Amino acid sequence: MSIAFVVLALLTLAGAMAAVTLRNLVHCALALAVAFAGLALLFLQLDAQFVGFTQILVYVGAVAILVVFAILLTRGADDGKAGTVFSRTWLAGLGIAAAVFALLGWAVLRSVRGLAQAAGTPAVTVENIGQALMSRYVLPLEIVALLLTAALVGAVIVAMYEKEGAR
Amino acid sequence: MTSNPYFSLAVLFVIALGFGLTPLGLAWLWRAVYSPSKPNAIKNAIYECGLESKGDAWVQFRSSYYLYAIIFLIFDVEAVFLLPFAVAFMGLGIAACVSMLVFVLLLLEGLAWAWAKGVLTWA
Amino acid sequence: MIEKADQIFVLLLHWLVGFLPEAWQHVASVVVCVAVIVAVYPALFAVAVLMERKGLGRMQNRYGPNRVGPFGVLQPVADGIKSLTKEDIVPRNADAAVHFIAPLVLVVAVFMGLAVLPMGRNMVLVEMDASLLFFFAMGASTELSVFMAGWSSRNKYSLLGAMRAVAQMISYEVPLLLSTVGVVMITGSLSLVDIVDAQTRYSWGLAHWNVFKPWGLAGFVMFVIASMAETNRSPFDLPEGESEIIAGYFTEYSGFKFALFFLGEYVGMFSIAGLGTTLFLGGWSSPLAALSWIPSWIWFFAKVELWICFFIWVRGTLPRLRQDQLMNFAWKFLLPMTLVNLLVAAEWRFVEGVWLRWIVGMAIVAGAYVLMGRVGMRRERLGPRSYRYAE
Amino acid sequence: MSASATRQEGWSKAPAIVDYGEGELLEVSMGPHHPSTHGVFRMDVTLQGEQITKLKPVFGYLHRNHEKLGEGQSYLASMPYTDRLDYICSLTNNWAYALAVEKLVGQEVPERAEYLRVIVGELTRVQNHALSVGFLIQDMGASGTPLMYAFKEREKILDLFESLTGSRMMCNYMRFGGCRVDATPAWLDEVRRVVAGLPKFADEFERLLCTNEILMARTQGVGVLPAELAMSAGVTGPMLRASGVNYDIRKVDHYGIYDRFDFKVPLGSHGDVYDRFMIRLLELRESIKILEQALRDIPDGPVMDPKAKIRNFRPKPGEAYGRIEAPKGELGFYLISDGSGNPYRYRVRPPSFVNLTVLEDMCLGHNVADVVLILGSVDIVLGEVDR
Amino acid sequence: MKTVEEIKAAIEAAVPGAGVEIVQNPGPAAQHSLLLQPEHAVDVAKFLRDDAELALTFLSNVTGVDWPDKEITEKVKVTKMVTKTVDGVEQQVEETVEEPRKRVEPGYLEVVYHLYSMTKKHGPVVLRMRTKNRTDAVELPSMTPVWRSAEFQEREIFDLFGVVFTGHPDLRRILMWEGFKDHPMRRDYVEPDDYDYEPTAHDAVLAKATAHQARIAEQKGAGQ
Amino acid sequence: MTCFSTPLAGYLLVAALLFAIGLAGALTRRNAILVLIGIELMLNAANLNLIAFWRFGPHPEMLTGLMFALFSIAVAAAEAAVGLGLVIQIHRHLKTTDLDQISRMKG
Amino acid sequence: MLGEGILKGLAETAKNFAGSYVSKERLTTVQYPEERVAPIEATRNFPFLVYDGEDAFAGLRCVSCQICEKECPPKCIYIEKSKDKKPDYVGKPQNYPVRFDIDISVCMSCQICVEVCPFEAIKMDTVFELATDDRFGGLLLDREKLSKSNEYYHTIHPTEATEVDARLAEEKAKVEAKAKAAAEAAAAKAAAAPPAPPAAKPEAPKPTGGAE
Amino acid sequence: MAVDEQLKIEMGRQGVFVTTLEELYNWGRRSSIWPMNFGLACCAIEMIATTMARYDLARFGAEVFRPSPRQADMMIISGTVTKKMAPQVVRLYNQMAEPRYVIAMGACAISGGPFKQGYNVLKGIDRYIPVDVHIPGCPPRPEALLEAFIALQKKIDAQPLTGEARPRHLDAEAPGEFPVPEPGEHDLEPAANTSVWTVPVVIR
Repeated sequence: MSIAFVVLALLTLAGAMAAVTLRNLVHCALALAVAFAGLALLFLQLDAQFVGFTQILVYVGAVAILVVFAILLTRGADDGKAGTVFSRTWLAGLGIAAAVFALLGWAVLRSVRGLAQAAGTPAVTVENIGQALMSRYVLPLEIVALLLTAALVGAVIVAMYEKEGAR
Repeated sequence: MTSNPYFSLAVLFVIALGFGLTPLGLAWLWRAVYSPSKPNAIKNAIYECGLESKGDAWVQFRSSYYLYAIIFLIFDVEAVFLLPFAVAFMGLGIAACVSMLVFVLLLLEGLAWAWAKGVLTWA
Repeated sequence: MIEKADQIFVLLLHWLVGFLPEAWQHVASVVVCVAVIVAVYPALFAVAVLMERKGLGRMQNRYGPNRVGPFGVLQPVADGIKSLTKEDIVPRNADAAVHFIAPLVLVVAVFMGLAVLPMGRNMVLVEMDASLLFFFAMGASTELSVFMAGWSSRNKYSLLGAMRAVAQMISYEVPLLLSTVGVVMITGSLSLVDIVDAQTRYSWGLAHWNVFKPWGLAGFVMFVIASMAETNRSPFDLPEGESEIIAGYFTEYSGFKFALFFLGEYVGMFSIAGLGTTLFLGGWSSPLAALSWIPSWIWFFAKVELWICFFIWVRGTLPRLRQDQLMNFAWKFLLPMTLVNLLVAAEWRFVEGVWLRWIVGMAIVAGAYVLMGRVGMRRERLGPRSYRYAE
Repeated sequence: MSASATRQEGWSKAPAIVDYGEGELLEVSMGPHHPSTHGVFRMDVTLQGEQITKLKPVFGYLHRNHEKLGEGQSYLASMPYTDRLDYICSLTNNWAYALAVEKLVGQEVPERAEYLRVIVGELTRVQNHALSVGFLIQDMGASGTPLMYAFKEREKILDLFESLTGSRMMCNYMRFGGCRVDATPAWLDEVRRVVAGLPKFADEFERLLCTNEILMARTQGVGVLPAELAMSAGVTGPMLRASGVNYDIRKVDHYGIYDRFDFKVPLGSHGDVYDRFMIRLLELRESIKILEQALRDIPDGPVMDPKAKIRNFRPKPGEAYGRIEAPKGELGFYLISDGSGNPYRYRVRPPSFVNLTVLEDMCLGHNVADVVLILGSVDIVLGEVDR
Repeated sequence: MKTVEEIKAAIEAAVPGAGVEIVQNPGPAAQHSLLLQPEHAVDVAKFLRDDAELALTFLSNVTGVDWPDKEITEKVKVTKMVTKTVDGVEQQVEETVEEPRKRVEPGYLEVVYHLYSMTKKHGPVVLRMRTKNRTDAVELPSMTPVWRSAEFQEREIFDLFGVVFTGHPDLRRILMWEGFKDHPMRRDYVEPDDYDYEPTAHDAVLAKATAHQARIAEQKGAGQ
Repeated sequence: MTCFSTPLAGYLLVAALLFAIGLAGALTRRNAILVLIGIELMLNAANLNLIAFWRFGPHPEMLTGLMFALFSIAVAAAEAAVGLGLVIQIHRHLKTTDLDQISRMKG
Repeated sequence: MLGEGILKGLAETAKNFAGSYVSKERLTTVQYPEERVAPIEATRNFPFLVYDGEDAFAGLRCVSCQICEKECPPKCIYIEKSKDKKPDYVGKPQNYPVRFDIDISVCMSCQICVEVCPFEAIKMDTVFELATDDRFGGLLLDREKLSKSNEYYHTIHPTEATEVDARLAEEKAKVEAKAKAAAEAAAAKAAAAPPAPPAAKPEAPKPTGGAE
Repeated sequence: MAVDEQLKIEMGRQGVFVTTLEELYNWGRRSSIWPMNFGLACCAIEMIATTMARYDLARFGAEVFRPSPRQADMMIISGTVTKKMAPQVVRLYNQMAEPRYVIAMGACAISGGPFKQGYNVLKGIDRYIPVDVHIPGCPPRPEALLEAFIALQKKIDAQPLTGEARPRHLDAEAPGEFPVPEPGEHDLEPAANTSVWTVPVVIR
């Protein structure tokens, strides 16, 4: 295992860990951004340059901002000032998570031995992606457009404060 | 210079971080040696036009910020799909372009809807 | 000889690295390149700050700083020393860790953005397939730093400023990105090196810069506007609009942390000006074939400085917009216009005939501009007024 | 009684409290140290997002006890203090005070002195309007350029004041029954030269800003002051005229010799910030007209009533209220004399103080950025507001 | 423009029992004023504002005046029954003699309003109101509901003179800080003592400064 | 990296761990936003898997995993927008983002 | 057209920017410590005491009548009257100020002291470079610091000083004429009457010296 | 002074290293004094006039008026400090980062000036905070402010980095902030900060 991988994996995991455990919600969001960035770097390490940068652009640049705004909108920064930040069923949750991890880890270690080594660096350019997008994946693309529009409309409707009298 | 781009970026990251940290360290050193920091209750109080700050700044904000963030997010994602298309554009046929047009128009419809709905009216 | 002058830095680097053992050469060259970038841009920052202060002064019928050192050139140095030795105040209730990290995030992000800019022929630190996307990804992370700064200060003005800044930056990022898509469409690459190469062609002695095409011109104008907003320059400097919210998100920053914000903003300005230069103004290429003997890096930095000068000029003239107008401008004018611009780029490819595609392209752009401008002004019922007199 | 309860009585046309949406209220105090409150003014603002839901002006940070000091000293000694009321236009303050005292004792002013008063008064108006417009644009975020141009022009006028009265700002020029010193012909020539250059300045200013889209977008429809509210609230000066009420004390009272000059009163029709901005520029041009006429007609003669007393000035018991159209509005002095050398009651009716009454009404529902503009368009000077 | 007498007549016709008095102004300005009874003041004000002919829509100036208690020594003509011998007969005769007499004329706080008309362009009409005394009965009706421009000016008078305006929507201190106790524009106000450095003091200032220094010296002496 | 030494298992393990962390966060935290953060982490873990499988798969030039990850990012973004919008709406009505309290109020 | 006004404004600033390199009108800065604005004659800042001749004490015009002290609005003048007398410029014995302090940290430069002074003794100075970090020592000007010669007065306010000099000379001439007349009358009287008292008379005009 | 600077730079160019740390420090902070955007009364207009084209404070590198006290170096008390305002002024001063300088501009700021007998007027801001340079005048001319600014620069130049005579902000023992007076029922409490206000008794 390369050092870079270890470092990045640790960064990602630490960010993720912080994101779900910290007390202050804004700190959580910032830690989340760190985790996203770490993931993006992992993508880069996997030669998925475009996806990696997209990850940064969308997650660090947009989703993190969205989360932060949501936190400020719900005044969540004071969350858990008194008492625990964890729910009543935290033990059960932790147990489930541990079980899932055990299962996944077992599966991983069992199954992927054969694919341990990657093929040579694939020559994936943005142009390839574009061409693929506009040929094989054109239907998913349109569906994504629909989905995004629907998400926009839905999220706006859900989040919008209906002013009295206004339409 | 046919080096690994990520290595260069990593070096840049480290040096840029160092660029930020060095003067801060120097400033810290200066304070430690010559000009002692004297934090005090009033000095470190929150500035508010010379008065004592009342209430917390961390208050709940209004949702218009969030609405803009949603639209931004959607269009950010759109741009991500637009870029590969743009790169491949010169080699694509008219059909692909039309499908991209549909993609863009779908999103524009969302924008137009939001516009009509008054989401794009700030405050 | 001309070749040598053009490639002087590359040759210098090779010469310098040549002293080292083979195994180290690669690492050393990267380090040296990075070090040069990290050194040059702050120096440029000093120059730009001085230029700004003196230029504003001249616009306002006065000299500007001219007493610290000959012609005031040492003014930025003095400011730097002062900032370095200034007390560093962390507000009592502030989130100290985030307060500390925020300026660093900004500085690192803007420097990272510089990596992909070709600053001369063969002078680019990182050449990637998706370097444009990388640039925007880095630009997106500055938003987070601004938010961190404003939020961690726990000051009402800071938070207001940060919210304004983030809202503004996200709003203008979309037009900024989309205004470049036209270039990408025609060039067919996200690599900035390729984009510059595509522009270093000359016909009748004039360069094929993108700005000389209808889609390029429209994209250029919109890019300039969006870049002003993205870097919080006047008239879009609401986040630090001092007549309203003191100093915006860095109200509570003092000493060198404040200086870092300042520097980050300016380096961000350079990087975005460099990007604009690369995309629309032919990067390091000369406008006329006859002027190609001037080293490429001089062209690049000259264009960037010119860009900065324009920013200063605008700052010296215009009052500031209001938040809602700013948002309206981004979403209701700039964003549709950038999308129209994509149409123009598509038209450029599909319409045959040199003159026809010019005319059609310009017509689309101008038509959309006039239409949207008119509609916008009328909606807001804006316009000059006439006044009556009593007696 | 709550403020809203009184509003229902009908004198206030404050915008109905609209639903500003959700979001917690943020109480911010703007000022006393704030870059654009024009001094040590403070507004306790309640924000929702960035929208104003409540605004309470807080004064008194520059309360210098002007009236109390005035009651403790002779009539003459108050004259230099009036310079410091509205410290941008000291000469009109002098004039108002001199006018009130002249009313109190029934004193006449020689003709040349009246002309000189008009000249310096209108010069004061020019520089005040230039400055107030400059500050307004400064508040709007222009990095100093319009203000610099305004100050460039102001410096020329201040040089005139200095060579006439000896001081740039605190002129202390007028006396009861005339003016302190006479103007030399050279000075009048200099004034003519400066006045001839003023239209150029106004043109430059208009080119720089008046058709600027950003300025129009920022100011049109912002801070609307309806005429009825303006009248009820005693708003005076350019602000009142921007709301469309034709009331200029120069035309109403004909104090001094204003009936001799041919000038017009520009009126706005919307009553928003843009109107106030433009009315000031137009009034500036009208002032130039008055100046030209005054400089043409100024007669020779004494500048002081020979019967006027400087020392041991003791008016007979009585009272008088004298007012003028100061650049910011109606500036009045109310004096009660008990026959001694000091006024028994010395009251200043400052225009900016009264004009501020409607600040909250104009600001409600607007943005923080607009508040700054609206305040700028009221054109206050704290020395006058707090006295 | 009507004269004061005419206005008085008009008011009395419109507001029965208003009890308006004319206060003459002996000075050359001859701005005579109308003294209103506080009970009817608001009605009178509304009349003045709404009357088509007067249309005093513009309240320009509101002033407070403090008239402290005066100790007056005056010669009073007193009619007494004096026993006199007239024509040799002792008689009770009424006779007027002048006697010096001291009396304290109670002071009052006065509020003066200067009204103009913006539409008719005339004025000023001066109104006055007086409180009963300067200590406890200092209430006067507020004119703010009639003319908005009184809002801040009445607050100022409340702050500096201590007149309490009933019916004012927001009667708080305006110039001095909250928590300040005095009314500084009253003539018997005692200034705070901060006369530390008065190198050019004379008259009243000198007296205060000397007193201050003496007090400081005393405190120092006590401290040692 | 030309010299690729990290085995696929490493990535998959990291992804699994990330998924578990996300799941744990989603299940244990009281705040609704944090639950969404957890879900977001889980989605990202899946993305990492997709990319890793693409990279280590037999036909990287087919771009399947890559495209899938790209679309997954888009979907996740949409999910985040709607989810957070819901949280805001809930907060608007119930004045809390505490899931325990919300469930208590509901039933 | 949208953007027109903005372009107009930009043109205006560009004109000023370019103009600042060619036209003095567009570069109005006076670089203070080296360059100075041409002094304006009427300028006033703080009062000073005028003395005639060389000796600051002997020629001091102030007779400590204390009118300025009383009239000074902020009461920043402090005068102590002398017990003895010294002759003034016409030779009349007058009091002089033992102490004449002006607290320029209070002075409001209103010129009322100059206006009310019947002796042309106090005038306004134009010096403004008085910044000091010595709050108590630097800002209380005493008689020595305040006394400035008539020549100095002439350099700062030439027109006014000439007028004042003329007026003073006139007055002096009047006084001297009166004295002369009185002396002549006395001489005539003396000539008529037995010549007893002439010893005292010529002393009076002496100190001002031969200005005849 | 400018000539000296140029000479020094000239010498530096010729390889003569003359700038010691102390000089560098003093040169840096005196060449880059950013005033706080803080106007009180009449003098504020003259202060603004000083920054305008005719006088151009920017030549000294001091046109960067920072609205936030955190980033400002100098506070120009330009005008009357009333008792209502004094707590705010002191608080703002406290919130500035060291090193910080105060210029008391005009009579009112120094002593209360013509208004000093007023009940609400503070008789000089130096009752609460230490003032570096006083400019008499009512209001002082813009040139006077420039002159005071140069005087302040000279004062900074003379400050040693170490030793007894070092300025307050380099002294760990010296107070870092000054108590903010409270508005009381009749007056500010306390009426003066005796640690900075040592007044000679001048009463006659």
